[in-house]
Amino acid sequence: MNGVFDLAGTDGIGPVIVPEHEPVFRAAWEKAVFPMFAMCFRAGFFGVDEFRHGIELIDPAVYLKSPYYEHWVHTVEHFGEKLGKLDMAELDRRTAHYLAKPEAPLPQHQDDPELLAFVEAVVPVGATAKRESDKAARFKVGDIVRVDRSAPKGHTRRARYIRGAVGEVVLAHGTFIYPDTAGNGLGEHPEHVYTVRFTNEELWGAEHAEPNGSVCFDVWDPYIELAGPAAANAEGAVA
Amino acid sequence: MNGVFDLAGTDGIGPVIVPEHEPVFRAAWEKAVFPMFAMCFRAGFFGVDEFRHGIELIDPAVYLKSPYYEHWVHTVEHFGEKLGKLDMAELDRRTAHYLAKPEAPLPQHQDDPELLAFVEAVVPVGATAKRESDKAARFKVGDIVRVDRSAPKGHTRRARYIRGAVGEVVLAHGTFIYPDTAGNGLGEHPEHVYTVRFTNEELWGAEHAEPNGSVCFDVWDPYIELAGPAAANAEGAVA
Amino acid sequence: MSAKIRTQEEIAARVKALESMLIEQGVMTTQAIDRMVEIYEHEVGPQLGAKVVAKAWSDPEFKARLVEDASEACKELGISGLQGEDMFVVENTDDVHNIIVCTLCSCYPWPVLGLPPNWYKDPQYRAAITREPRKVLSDSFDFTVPESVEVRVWDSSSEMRYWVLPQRPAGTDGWSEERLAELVTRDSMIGVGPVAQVAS
Amino acid sequence: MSAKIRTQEEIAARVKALESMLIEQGVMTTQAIDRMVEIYEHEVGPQLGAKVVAKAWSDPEFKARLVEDASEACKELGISGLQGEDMFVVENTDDVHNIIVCTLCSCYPWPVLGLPPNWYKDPQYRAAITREPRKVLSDSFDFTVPESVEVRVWDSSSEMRYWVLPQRPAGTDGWSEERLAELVTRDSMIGVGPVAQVAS
Repeated sequence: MNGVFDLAGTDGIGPVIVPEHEPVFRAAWEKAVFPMFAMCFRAGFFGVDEFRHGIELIDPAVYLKSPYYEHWVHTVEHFGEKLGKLDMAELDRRTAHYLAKPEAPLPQHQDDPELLAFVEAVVPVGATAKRESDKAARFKVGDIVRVDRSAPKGHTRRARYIRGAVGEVVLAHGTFIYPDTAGNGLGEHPEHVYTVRFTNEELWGAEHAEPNGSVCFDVWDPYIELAGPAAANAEGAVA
Repeated sequence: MNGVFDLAGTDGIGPVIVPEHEPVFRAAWEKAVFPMFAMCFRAGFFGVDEFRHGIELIDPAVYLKSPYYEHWVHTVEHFGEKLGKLDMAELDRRTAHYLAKPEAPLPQHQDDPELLAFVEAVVPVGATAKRESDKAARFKVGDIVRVDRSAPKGHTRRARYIRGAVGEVVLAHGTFIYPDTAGNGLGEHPEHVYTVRFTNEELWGAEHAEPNGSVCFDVWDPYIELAGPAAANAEGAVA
Repeated sequence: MSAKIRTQEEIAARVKALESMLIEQGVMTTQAIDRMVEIYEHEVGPQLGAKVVAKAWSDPEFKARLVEDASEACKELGISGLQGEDMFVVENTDDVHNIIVCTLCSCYPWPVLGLPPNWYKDPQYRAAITREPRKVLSDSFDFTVPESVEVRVWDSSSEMRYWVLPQRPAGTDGWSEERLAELVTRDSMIGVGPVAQVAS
Repeated sequence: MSAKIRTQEEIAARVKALESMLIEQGVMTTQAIDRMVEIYEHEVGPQLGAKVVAKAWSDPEFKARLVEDASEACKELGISGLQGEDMFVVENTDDVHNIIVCTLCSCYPWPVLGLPPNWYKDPQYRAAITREPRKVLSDSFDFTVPESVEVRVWDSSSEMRYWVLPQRPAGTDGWSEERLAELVTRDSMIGVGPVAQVAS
């Protein structure tokens, strides 16, 4: 989908502000939200691509103005509601309760050794998105490719600023879960992933580009087509 | 510039809400803002292209969430401050005053017959952006053209959704003020304007396009280059 | 990015403050403000476009002039002005249904339609009408264009001001221009709705 | 579009409500939450990436393995895990300076850098670093890359997790890995800052 979360090249939103020091978590609520990604993933709320798409669906003004971990709250709610795992009326009721009484306790509960073991196991191992596939790679390092400029409606990683641009394949990574299906609840359908290098001039235009620069962007096989050296030279795409 | 005001094709912002009835102006303050465009134009605050660019510079969350005529307030303030016509501290002070006392009167002042005459004259006549020019048109109706996909930083009317797209010139309108200069304070420099028709398939991709549809978009001469019938056919651009 | 989203009360105070400064500078007067508001509340509105459409339906030579140069033809009826200096009428046919929008701001042909409705200026319409016009018409305007008819959206990106000449409905033979004009809705000249139904 | 921008108090209440429901469902426990927070507050952070960089500076064979397959090489040092399952190290040279970003969300190589700083996740960095990287480095990080050096931005759009192997500074011959590691800043592994200066 096209949306404000797809931020590359957005102008007019002000400078990058870098505080001298800041803690890993800036508020107590951030500490409660951060583990929700891993633990709700374990509980079957979402895969990582769906998790991202839930964030993309946030109202764009809220997306731009809210603290980062609040985005995670939205996607947990989105899938909790969609899958019937969260009663939203009850969530609203409890929100009002804790808003009135911020120090009111959480429910009494038992420790869960299996959940703790999951944390100790998943943090150092993770869960790769790499998948075996016997699909042949359609492209190889050195190929000159153009990114499909079409505009899918659901989740995709085909950012707007690379659509229609011509670049060179510089790395080939093997086959990974395809976000354009997995992020839309349509299965993993692994595809080859490549890194494509675009010159700044190709991405932004010679008049508007910083000199001597490039962007490397990872694409899945269906995102690109061969452009051929002729096409690339004609458009001054590759240095 | 790339920004959220460039809305065509933005997904995920909800349905179009159409009230049964609504007045021309929904609040008293809207009636005070609407005449500011014409009267501040007369007073040398901005041209129409600059006026638009002032709106484009609004914080994007505010842009999306604020009532339409508030956008006009922002651009009047922007140019008032930039040109030294408005003391922003004084504006803040008066804002606090009227916020505390909404019914406090406006300053006493005399009618101005010349201003009233301006209103009576400009409303029925307007101010065309058409300009004589001896520049030759580089394109003619029937030409197949591709829109430059580069991303200017200041004001432009080259919307993101048509960048890189191929379409057919269907109308030629003569020469008009060029927004890419006029909107950035760089003078009128008239250029030929054409209407280019793009199929939905070309704009959004065959998989994502509504059938049997097209978009007509007006471009200035420097926005486009000949793509040629061969290029167009190769990409399935024109029906 | 720290800018605040204001309440109606805050906006009203801001506007009154700005107005007061512009008045002191002689840029505005309340008299001129009131006159300008009066014009667009009571004088300039879609009844003018409807008059043009009705004449085009009734007078083939006028219609030919209107399609050739809309601003010149409208002047014959005393209709002209701000945001309509260079108008262009797009004619609906059995094969093409036209819709207008301005995706980059909110351009609209004031002299024939008045000031635009809020939905026309809202982000939602501007976002969706080029991408999914049939869906927008169906979901928000309860209006369907047959699949066999091309939907053509005119994005008013230049100073050309487009508006739609709807098709004359059947069953109106011999009607006066005044009676025909009553059929012509604002929405039919934007392209998001039909002309009024003729009782049969 | 009617969604509201919440205050910190409102967010905190919402989160506690959500947490309470997830606890009742057995999805979370406060014990597991506390442990996960402890790991990323105190165990996993840029000191781990610094250790890898220092070893790569000291051991050419390790560096070759790191550049070939960063995730496998890091495992030799016991470094691995969530959001670093498939890492790839991009090496700065006299000709190329690398920077990482994730413009679509906020992907970041947790096992070597910990959780990302807020500016990395903010819209401003994600918007500007691909378009004007030199300007961002200069304006916000007080860091200049010579014009003769290509600035190459790695947008982490897939599950590959990129991070930067900075150049070993001059004047560090014979230094131990521990001493070298102290020079390696988080920002130097993101590509927005230098390694620490060596007193000469």
